[in-house]
Formats: sequence, C-alpha cells, structure tokens
Amino acid sequence: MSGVQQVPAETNEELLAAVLGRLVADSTHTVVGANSPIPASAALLAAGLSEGNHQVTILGSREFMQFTDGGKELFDYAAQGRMDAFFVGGGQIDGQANINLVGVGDYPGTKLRLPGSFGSAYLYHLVPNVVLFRKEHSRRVLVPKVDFISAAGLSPANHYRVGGPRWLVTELVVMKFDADRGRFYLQSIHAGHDLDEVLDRTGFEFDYDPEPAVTPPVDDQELALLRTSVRESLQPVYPGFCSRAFGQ
Amino acid sequence: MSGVQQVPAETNEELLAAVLGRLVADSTHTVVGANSPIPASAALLAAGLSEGNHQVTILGSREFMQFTDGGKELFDYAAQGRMDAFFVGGGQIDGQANINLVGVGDYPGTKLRLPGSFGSAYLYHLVPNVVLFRKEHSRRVLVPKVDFISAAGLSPANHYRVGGPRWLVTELVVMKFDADRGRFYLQSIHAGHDLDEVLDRTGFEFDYDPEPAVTPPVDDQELALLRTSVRESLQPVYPGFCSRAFGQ
Amino acid sequence: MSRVTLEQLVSKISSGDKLAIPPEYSGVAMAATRALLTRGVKNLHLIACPQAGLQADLLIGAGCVATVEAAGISLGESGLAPRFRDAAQQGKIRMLDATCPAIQSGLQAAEKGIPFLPIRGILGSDLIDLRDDWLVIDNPYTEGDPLLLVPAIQPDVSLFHAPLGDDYGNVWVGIRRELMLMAHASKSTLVTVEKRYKGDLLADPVYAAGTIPHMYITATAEVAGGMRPLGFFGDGSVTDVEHLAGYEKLARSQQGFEQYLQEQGIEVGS
Amino acid sequence: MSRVTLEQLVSKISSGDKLAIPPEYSGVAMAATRALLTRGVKNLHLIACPQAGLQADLLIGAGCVATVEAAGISLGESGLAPRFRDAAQQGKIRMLDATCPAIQSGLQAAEKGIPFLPIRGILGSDLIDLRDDWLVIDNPYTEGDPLLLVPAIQPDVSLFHAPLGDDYGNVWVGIRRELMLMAHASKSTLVTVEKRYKGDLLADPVYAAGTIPHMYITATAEVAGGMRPLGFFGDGSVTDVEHLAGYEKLARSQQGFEQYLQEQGIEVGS
Repeated sequence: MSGVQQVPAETNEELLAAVLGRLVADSTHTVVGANSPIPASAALLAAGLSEGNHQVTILGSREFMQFTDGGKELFDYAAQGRMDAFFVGGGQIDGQANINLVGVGDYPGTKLRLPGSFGSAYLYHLVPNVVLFRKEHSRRVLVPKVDFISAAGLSPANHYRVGGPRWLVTELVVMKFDADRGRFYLQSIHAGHDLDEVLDRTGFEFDYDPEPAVTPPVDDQELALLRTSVRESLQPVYPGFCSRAFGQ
Repeated sequence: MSGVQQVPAETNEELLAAVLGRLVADSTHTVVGANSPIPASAALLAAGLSEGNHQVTILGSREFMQFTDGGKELFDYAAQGRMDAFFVGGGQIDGQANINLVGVGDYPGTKLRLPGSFGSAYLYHLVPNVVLFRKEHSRRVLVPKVDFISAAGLSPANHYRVGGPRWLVTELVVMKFDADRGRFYLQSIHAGHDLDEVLDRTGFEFDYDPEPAVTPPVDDQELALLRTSVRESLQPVYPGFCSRAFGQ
Repeated sequence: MSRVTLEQLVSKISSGDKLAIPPEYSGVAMAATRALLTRGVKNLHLIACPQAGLQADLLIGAGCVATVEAAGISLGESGLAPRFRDAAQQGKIRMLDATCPAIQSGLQAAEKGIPFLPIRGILGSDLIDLRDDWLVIDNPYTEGDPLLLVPAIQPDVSLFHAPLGDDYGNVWVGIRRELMLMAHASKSTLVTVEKRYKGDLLADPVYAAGTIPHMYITATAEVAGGMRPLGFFGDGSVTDVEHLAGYEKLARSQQGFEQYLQEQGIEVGS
Repeated sequence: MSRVTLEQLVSKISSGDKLAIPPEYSGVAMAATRALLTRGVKNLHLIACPQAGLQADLLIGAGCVATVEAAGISLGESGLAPRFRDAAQQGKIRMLDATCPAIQSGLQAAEKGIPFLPIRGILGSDLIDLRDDWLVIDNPYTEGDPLLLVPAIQPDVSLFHAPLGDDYGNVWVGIRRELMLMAHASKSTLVTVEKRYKGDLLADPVYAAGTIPHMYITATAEVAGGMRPLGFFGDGSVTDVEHLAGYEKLARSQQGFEQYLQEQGIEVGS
C-alpha cells in the first residue's frame, strides 16, 4: 500500500519497556523503585493501556507518589495486599530466582560490595507479581548460585508467602519462573538473538522449547504511547533517559 | 494591720487543683485525660508556677494538644519515657492501688457497667508519677478489693514497669502510695475534716500517723494563678466548670 | 473510589461486618450512623478505635450490634452510655474489653500485615484473663520478661467523618491520624466529608501531609454537618451537650430510647 | 529545644553515638555533615533510615564511622558509593546489612517503646544468618508459622534537614514522615531548617498535620540550602548529578577523596 507512514524502529529501551509493561498489564497498582527508568516506562505504558484502572507509583518521583505516611508506608501497603506488581533488579540472579544485591565474593563482599538489599528481601515475599529486570544478560549476572541471597526465590511450604518472582526480563529474553519446579522457563527471545546465544550467555540452567518463541515487537499503540504520554510523564523524573531512550 | 485586702476563701475545686498541682510540680510534661477539669486546672497551675519548663497536654482541648500522629501518639510518647505525670480516676480504688473502671459486680458489670479501662491499664505502668484523683471519698469508691482490676497497683519484680500510682487525692485527703509496702499512707487531711471521718469513709486499710497533718491551704500565689491565667486557659475547654469552680 | 450518596455509602456496610468507628474527639459520622440505623443492619462487631460514645450507643440501642470491642464507651461529660450499659449489664452484647493502646496496636498490626504487636504495661490487669486472643509470652530478647501480645485488628469497614474530600477520592484528616490508621488497617473505608476540596489534595504538599490517599478510600459522600450533634475537629464545632444530656436521660430505658429515635425522625430498618 | 548555630548543632553529636540519617529522597543535612567532619567525631554507629548515599560515604571516607546499619548505601544513578564500597570490601567497617522495612520496623519498635516488631517476608534471606539480633520464632498465634522479629532501634541522635522550623522548636516535614519516625524513636533530634516559619506551626491545622512537635526536637539551626548538593523534597530542588558524578570518580581512591574534601574546603577534624 502506498501512503503508509513508516514507523521508525523501536529502540532497545522501548522494546524492554513494552515487554515489561505487558507483564504488569493486569495490575491495579504497580510500584517502581528508584533509579529504574525502563520499569517506570513500562508501568506507565501498562497504565496508559488500562483505561485508568492501573495506579502507578514511581519512587523518587513527585508526581507518581501517592503515599503520605513516610518511607514505611510502601512496605505496609504491600503487606496489606494492596500492591500487585513490583520490579526488582539484581547484582546476581540464579536459576532458583534468588537475587543478590549485597556483594560478590565471600560476605561482606570481598570482591565487590554492592549497595545492599533495599526492600527486596521483604517485597519479594509479599508482592504477587515481582518482575525481575536486569538489562545485562551475562554469566556474570545470571549465575548458577548467587554468592549471597538478598531475597530467596523459593520458600518452604510453611513460610508465609503471598508473592514472589514471576518473570525475568533481560536484553535477550523473557523467562517465566515456575515456583513448583523451581526453575525458569524461556518464554521468548527478543528478535535478533537466538537460543545458542542465550545458552551461551546464561550461567544457570533453565527450561526451554528447542524452538523458542520470538518476543513480539512493540506494537503501534505501545510505541505511540511510549513516545507521547509516557515520555512526557517521565521527563521530570528521568530527563536524561527521556532524551536518549525514546525514538521520534 | 489595716488596709490588707481580704482574700476570699478558696473553693473546693481550687483546693483540689492546688493539692494536685503540687504533686506534679516537678514534671516536665503532664498529661490530663478528657473530662477532667480539676486535674487540668492542677496541671496548668503547676506549669504556671514552673517558669515555663512544664509542658501540659489536655486531651480533648485544642490549645493544649501538641500531638500530630493520631490517638496512638500519647501512648507511644509515654513508652518513650517523655511523659512524667498523668491523672487517673477510678470507679473503685482499693488499698493496693488497683483501679476498676469496668464495672461493679461480677464481670462484665452485672450491677453497674462502667465505661471501660481507657488507657489506664497501660499508662499505669509507664508514667512515673500517676496521680489518682477521685473527688468522692466513700466506702463505695474506696473498697477493700476492686471487683475488676483495670490497672494493677503492684507488679511482681520481673514485670517491666517504669511507672505507677504515687498519690491518691480525694475531697478529704492526700494519700501517698508506698509500693514497697503495697499500702497507702495518709499524707494529710484537708482542713475541716478529721481522722475519724477519714477512717469511717474509707473502705480499705491504710497507714497513718495518729495525728495526721492538715493539707496546706491554697496559698495566695496559687489562688491568684488559678483565678487568672488558669481560668482563662481553661475557659474554652471547660466553660461550665470555669464559671462555677473559681472564686472571684 | 467513588463519590456516592449517603444511602449508597451505608449500603456498603453489611450485617455481621467488623465496623470500626473513631473516638468522639475525632470525626464521627453521625449522619451516616442514622442512615445505617434506617438501613437496618444486624450483628455488627463494633470496634471503637479506641473509644466511642453516642454513635455506639445508638447502634447498640437499635439492636444492630452483637459484639463491642472497646477501651471505653461513654457520653463523656454527659455521663454513662445508657444503652451500652444496659446491654452490657444484661449480657445482650459480647464485650471485648480493651485498653486504648491495645486497640491502636491491633490496628497497627493490621496496617503492617503482621499477626500481632507486643505491648508494654497491662500485665496484672484482669483484662488479660478476659481476652483469650491476648497472649503473654516470654520476651525472646530478655529472659524472664513477660510480654503481652495483642493480635491484629482488621476491620471489614471503617466509617468516619472528615473535613475535606476531593474528586480523586483523597480525604484530608489533618492531625487526626487515627482516621488514617483505621483506613490503612481496614479492608474498606467509607467517609462522609464536610466539604469538597477543589483540586487534588495530594498535589498540595501542605495538604498532602494530612491526607489519606484514595487507594484506601472505598467511597465518600458529601454531608455537611455529618458529625452533628457531636463536635468536630474539622471546624472547631463543639458537642451539643444539651442534646447529649437529653439523650442520656431518655435512653435510660429502651422505651425512652425509642422515643428519642422518633423525636429525631430516625426510622430503624429491619 | 533551642535555636543554635550549625557548629553548636553538630557539637551535640559525640564519638560513638548511634547516628540516624534519612534516605536521600527525604531531607539530608549535608551542611551539618560537613560541619560534623570538621568537628571530627569517631566510631559512629551510622543508622541509614533505611538507606543513604553521599552523606554516609563522606562520613565513612573521613574515618568517622565504625558501624553501618543500612538496607543500602549508594549514590543512586551516580553509581556505587566508593568509600563505603572500599571500607566494606576491606572490612574497615562493621556492616549490619538490613532491608528497608526491617529498619523502619526497628525504629517503630523504639517509637512504641517495645522490644521488637515482627515482620513478614525476609525468611530464606542470608541477611538473617548475619544478624544475631534478628530472631526467627514460631508465631504464637499460628502453629508452624516461622516469623522474623527485629529488635528496636533507638538512635542516640537523629540528624536531618527540614523545610520549616518555628520559634517554638516545631519542625515541618510534610509527607516525609520517616523524619518524624526518626525523631520519635531517637533520644535526641537535631535539625537544620531551610526557612524560619513565623508563628506556631502547631497552631495552623493544615501545617500541624505535617509537623514534628517541639518535644522531640533537641535543637534546630537555620541553614538555607543545607541539603546541597542533594535534592530536597522541601523546595523541589534536584540533586546536582554532576557533583555526584565528579565525587564518585574522585572518591574511588582515598587520595581522590581527600582531594574532593580539599576542593570543597572541608577540613576534617581529629
């Protein structure tokens, strides 16, 4: 057809935001930690597609902050069961979805001391849909066993646990965590990469289909929202990211 | 001497306020419960005599209310050790300084159900100087043993306790509670009453000097303060009391 | 969150609910209480946070209440709460006697999603013997230190009156943060608001500091004077003590109580 | 409460104190921190409530800190906190690793005068093995339900920057109530205030809602811009990320850190 406008190719950040956004599409309240522009974009995208029933809190922002009872309120709120989804990163992530934010080497981080566990050890158990997001996909990050468990992926049956890790997204893949099997399943590989590369760059074992699905690209609606309202909303919080991450 | 102005006689309320005020004179922060005009007068009197180092909180007032964290703050504040003195009443009070605010007869108050224990069961253990105040001095109120212990006067040595009852003031007497002996000691009898009357109208045993002291009358400074700044301060909280209780 | 009528608001309270109500020095939703009497709920588990007065006495007198959990029920300077006293004396209600900070700690435990809170004091009180949900344990941090635990109190619904509500469902309560604690702890929260605030309470940093965010608010109804005849921190109005004294006199008998309802034009539903 | 100079304010912090500091999204007293470096305290037990950044890194780099209790220490988007990282890797500081709500619960336990608070989650984390002051007990209310307890955290002194202080010693913090929690929990509280509020913050019901009453405040000093180079909720200012990036680069070595101090005109006392 003639006259169809060519949509410029999505950026890596846009793809990751769209992929993460789909994983929290059903939320009523998604909370994004500080210094997390891609998850913040994802949450705002999901909210924008939800017709107004999806609340977003972005820690560190002023506009997307509805709490009025100090730093503790977020954690109380999660324990009250009012928060559906949260994004967590990890210095190291292993195949049982344990995450390490404390340090590499023997404790207390003789090789590399990381900032610390922040709220992960708690929210990992209380938020129903925890999405792990680490852009870097490497054997350095995705390890057979983390050097330190900041937050545990699995719990014995008698531990009080209403939440946990459900997904892992990197620059290469979407993996779904199967808590019953205690393993990740390779849900899809982003376009331009293949299973061999994923196997080569992943330090832990995971389940997969020999012919894995390709991560669906950003669709027009997602892209339009990301480049308009999401970008505008994020501009005051992450000006540098906004000028760099979104296509025209 | 001629020309000396005759100071009008003190009212009963003024005497009780002055007596109670002296018992909290050393406080840095005295808290008065709701519906307690005489203790409120006492606290304001003591503060007025203290040269500004004595904070007063009057629950139910607007002006004498410094808390900003809801109803719980008072109790947290007491547990932090920031509150020196508190006044407590009692439907029944016994010789071991147990108080009953719940009911007369078998629980739950088959003969007379009273409002309930409010904060007494807690503050009685945490506020160093708890002053019991009950105007009515009778065998109905001052009983050998309360029907229900809302708050216990004595605790075993292993119970965490940093506060407790120190004084009992009625329309007849000032009694000092001796926690070691577990008994009240008759400190003084208000002018116009005598030991026989006190013995006759008290339902519990207590220690006393056969020739007990007379409660010192309200002095000129106390009287002047009560009738000026204390009355003015209390006017918005207890208008009826202020027009009735203070002499001219 | 939705903005509704007073009738729609109280329709969200059901028979058997654990209903949390605030102390009289705070914001009591009296108009909503009268509407609730007309609606005619039964078997409420009333949680006074931590004390109550006229509101509780009306609900008890009208037969709406099966259980009362409270540190105190009274009409303040107007005396004892007569329908409460009568019901308690005759064993018509199940009484869960407490002390103020125990109820506040129970609500805080629910707010924090934890099963209990430890609390100091209280040991030696007969209250403990009456409450089989209060446990005395050995403090795990200090040998030979008995310590009381009180369980979480999670109301099904909190009901109160607040000075301001905005179009987004945010509710301003100022320093009366026991109302915020109730909202945090409860499954749902219904609020009558004195006035509508034009704009977003959370967008003004000074108002935001005293605001319960909309996520905790199930519905609001605008009811000016919704606390009467009680006083209200929100506008500095004081309790109509003549009204309360008159009520106290009449309500000493059930017959007099019915007369009070009639005089006030309150029809009790069934 | 007293109004004092910045030097007088920090003179109330002593070597060995448990010093509580707020997170960077709140009000960090950076000018006071520089004055504290000049004063030259040692062996602080730093309690990040619950996380910290530049402030902690400066104190650690200058050798003021023996123990760090924190859920996280970083420079945010400017990267790892280099002096913290170095000290932790070399075992120069005793590290009490935590998670945000554990520190907040510890402060709340101190606020409530109770020995501990239970907390959900965290089980299975290696944090528990490292903390012999964290106990796992059987929930006394539910058999076979392991439950973590964290002990009360009572700082000797809390130090922060707030938007407003009045002549009575009241301090307005708005929605940043982690600052109020710190003040409630601490033995003493020192505050730099951005501006003087004329009048009594507690007398205005809208300001009162966000005010820490004077009873909790030991001293205040008026220091406009006292949070720089960090951002501040009080005036909407944002962190000087170039400053932080420059610091991060320099402070990777102790020598570079000394250079930074020199460039900033900060003399470190001994």
